[in-house]
Amino acid sequence: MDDMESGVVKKFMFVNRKAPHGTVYALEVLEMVLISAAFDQDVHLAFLDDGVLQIKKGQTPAGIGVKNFSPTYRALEGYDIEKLYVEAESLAERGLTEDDLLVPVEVLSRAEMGRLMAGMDVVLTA
Amino acid sequence: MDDMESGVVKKFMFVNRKAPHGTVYALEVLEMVLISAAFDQDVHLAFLDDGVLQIKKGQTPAGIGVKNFSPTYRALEGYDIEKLYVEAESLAERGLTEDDLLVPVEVLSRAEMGRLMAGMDVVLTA
Amino acid sequence: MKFAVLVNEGPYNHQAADSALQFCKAALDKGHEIFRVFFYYDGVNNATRLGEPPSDDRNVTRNWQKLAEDHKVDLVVCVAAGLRRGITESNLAQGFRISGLGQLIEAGIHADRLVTFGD
Amino acid sequence: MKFAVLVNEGPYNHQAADSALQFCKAALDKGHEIFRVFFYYDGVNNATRLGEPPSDDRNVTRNWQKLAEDHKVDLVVCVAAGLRRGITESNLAQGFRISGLGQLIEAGIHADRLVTFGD
Amino acid sequence: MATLHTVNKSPFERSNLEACLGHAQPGDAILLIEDAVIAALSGTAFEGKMADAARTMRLAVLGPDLAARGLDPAKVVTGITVVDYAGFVDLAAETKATNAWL
Amino acid sequence: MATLHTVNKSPFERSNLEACLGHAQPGDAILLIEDAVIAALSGTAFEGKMADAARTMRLAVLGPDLAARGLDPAKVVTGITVVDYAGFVDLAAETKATNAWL
Repeated sequence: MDDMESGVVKKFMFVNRKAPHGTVYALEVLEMVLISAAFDQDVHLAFLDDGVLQIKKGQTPAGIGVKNFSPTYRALEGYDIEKLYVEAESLAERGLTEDDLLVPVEVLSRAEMGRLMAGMDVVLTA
Repeated sequence: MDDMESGVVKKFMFVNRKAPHGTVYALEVLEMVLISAAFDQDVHLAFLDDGVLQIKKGQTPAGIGVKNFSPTYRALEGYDIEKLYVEAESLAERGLTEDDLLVPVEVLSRAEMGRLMAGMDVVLTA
Repeated sequence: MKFAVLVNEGPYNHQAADSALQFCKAALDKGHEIFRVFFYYDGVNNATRLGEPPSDDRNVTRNWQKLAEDHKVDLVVCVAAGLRRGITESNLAQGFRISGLGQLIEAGIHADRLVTFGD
Repeated sequence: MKFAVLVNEGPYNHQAADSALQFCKAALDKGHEIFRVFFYYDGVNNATRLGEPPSDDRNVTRNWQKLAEDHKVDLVVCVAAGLRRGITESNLAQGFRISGLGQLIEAGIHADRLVTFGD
Repeated sequence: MATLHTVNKSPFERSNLEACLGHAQPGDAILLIEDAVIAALSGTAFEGKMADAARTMRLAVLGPDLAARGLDPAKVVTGITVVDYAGFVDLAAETKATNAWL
Repeated sequence: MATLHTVNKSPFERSNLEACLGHAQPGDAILLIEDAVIAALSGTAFEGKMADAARTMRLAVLGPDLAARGLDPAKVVTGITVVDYAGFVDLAAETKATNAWL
């Protein structure tokens, strides 16, 4: 992988807008995020709209027969992925607060999230 | 096909709520509808929400590289499928009128559509 | 009571197949019959025998096969939808069969209830 | 300018692959380069060589193959997403190659723009 | 002989629930499954709408889908029943037809 | 160095367009493609919202997707430009990054 030594560092943002479990996107985005850690890029994760549910505490999907991948969000820190942003309005609309979340995040207003997105080089959404 | 002689006649409704071309559902529902004609059932087609766009006149998808299946709606009559219902509110929200439609339909209010659905034996939606 | 089940989406990408499986199991547990499970649209992708999900995740195709083995459930893949998407006899998992869309209409006629799972 | 393209959905069920193809063709026509097309999620289903859509419809896999032949476009299928869904070397269409998700991140780094097509 | 309506998408993402509520009849049952279960919780932007619907219809939510998402069944809007897959089967058996709002 | 936002779903079906409008910045470009093209038409329930957005952003709609659906490019809301795939490529090239609201 030449890129790991190419020296180019871009601002990547992975935008999570979908609920976990109903679709595979949350899980496979996480696989993307973990791979991106190997490329020494400036990685950002944004959770907005139903995406905030991806990092809800207490997920126990055994009863629906699917894998519980939510502990992986806690492992991100070990990959030096520490820029996690959550949209305040998205939490509020769903009756959630920061205390409901699995991992430490920075809570941004929708306006702040929009400005943060505007500064990115590569935005990946599913 | 034993059923073609079983004598059981059920009220089937195919509910179309999605726009054509962006997803395959409109096309593959139509394939279902055509097959159902062989079973001598009491077939109803409902077009509501973005599904009303499926029977919009003037569809020319050559430029997006996909097949134009909209003429098939005109062929339904030949299969004795003549119970086509369109929701008035769905047309109005999209700035459409009955004149925009490819085929003769019965326009129902949302309340009437709800009551019609309630009388069905089998409802198929995609 | 006889249930028929329609699965509109492929495995993993949507929960539809998982939900349909759980519904079938619960219905059988309660003594109901599953007349047929029909796979249409991307649902045909449930029937590939080439899928190998990570070992710590469920294998949806295998779950269907087990259901078919344990309870003789009829798993039918739409021939036209399958051809379009590359599900043919050559990669069809055991326990599934390929047939026409008429099998779905027939299920709608014969079963007491038809329950749909999709996107 | 170098474009990379990400395709998130399979053929036919969603327009994503068709839109991505048209985008690639238009970019090439304007003299741009397509650095890579990466297939992820259900997008891996674009790469099956077993699909046979009705003869009066487009063949999305063949359209990708033609793009690759005419313009040497690199078509990369994610190995993990493919394994999960049953897209492996055994049913991979010519013109596609299977590789790791790192190829997508690399494309994001090297290309000037990454354009995503999905559901 | 009512109908069982199923809704599987979040009302924050799609209009399916809204469409279902606009067509379901008094006495019908509505079951929230998969990503739609968020609509059953109190404290969300949809609480009022669900409480209203519960006055004329039987509303239920699938417990295993709540649990999967870490959502507390004790926080479900009053009038919505939490059921398991067996309860889903019962609802489908007790009603005349099933209508999936996809 | 603005961003190009793409939206591909009907605002009647999903909240993607709403989410995009809530985050796009003044000067950004928004391109409606696939099933989202209905949002570009005058006379729909979204006309006011789109006309407002056109005041601060560059709005465009993909002509081939309008034609596919039998929607008249002459009826597009004032301030929304109809482009072809080449125009889509130009928009992506002229902006710094692309953000697909899926």
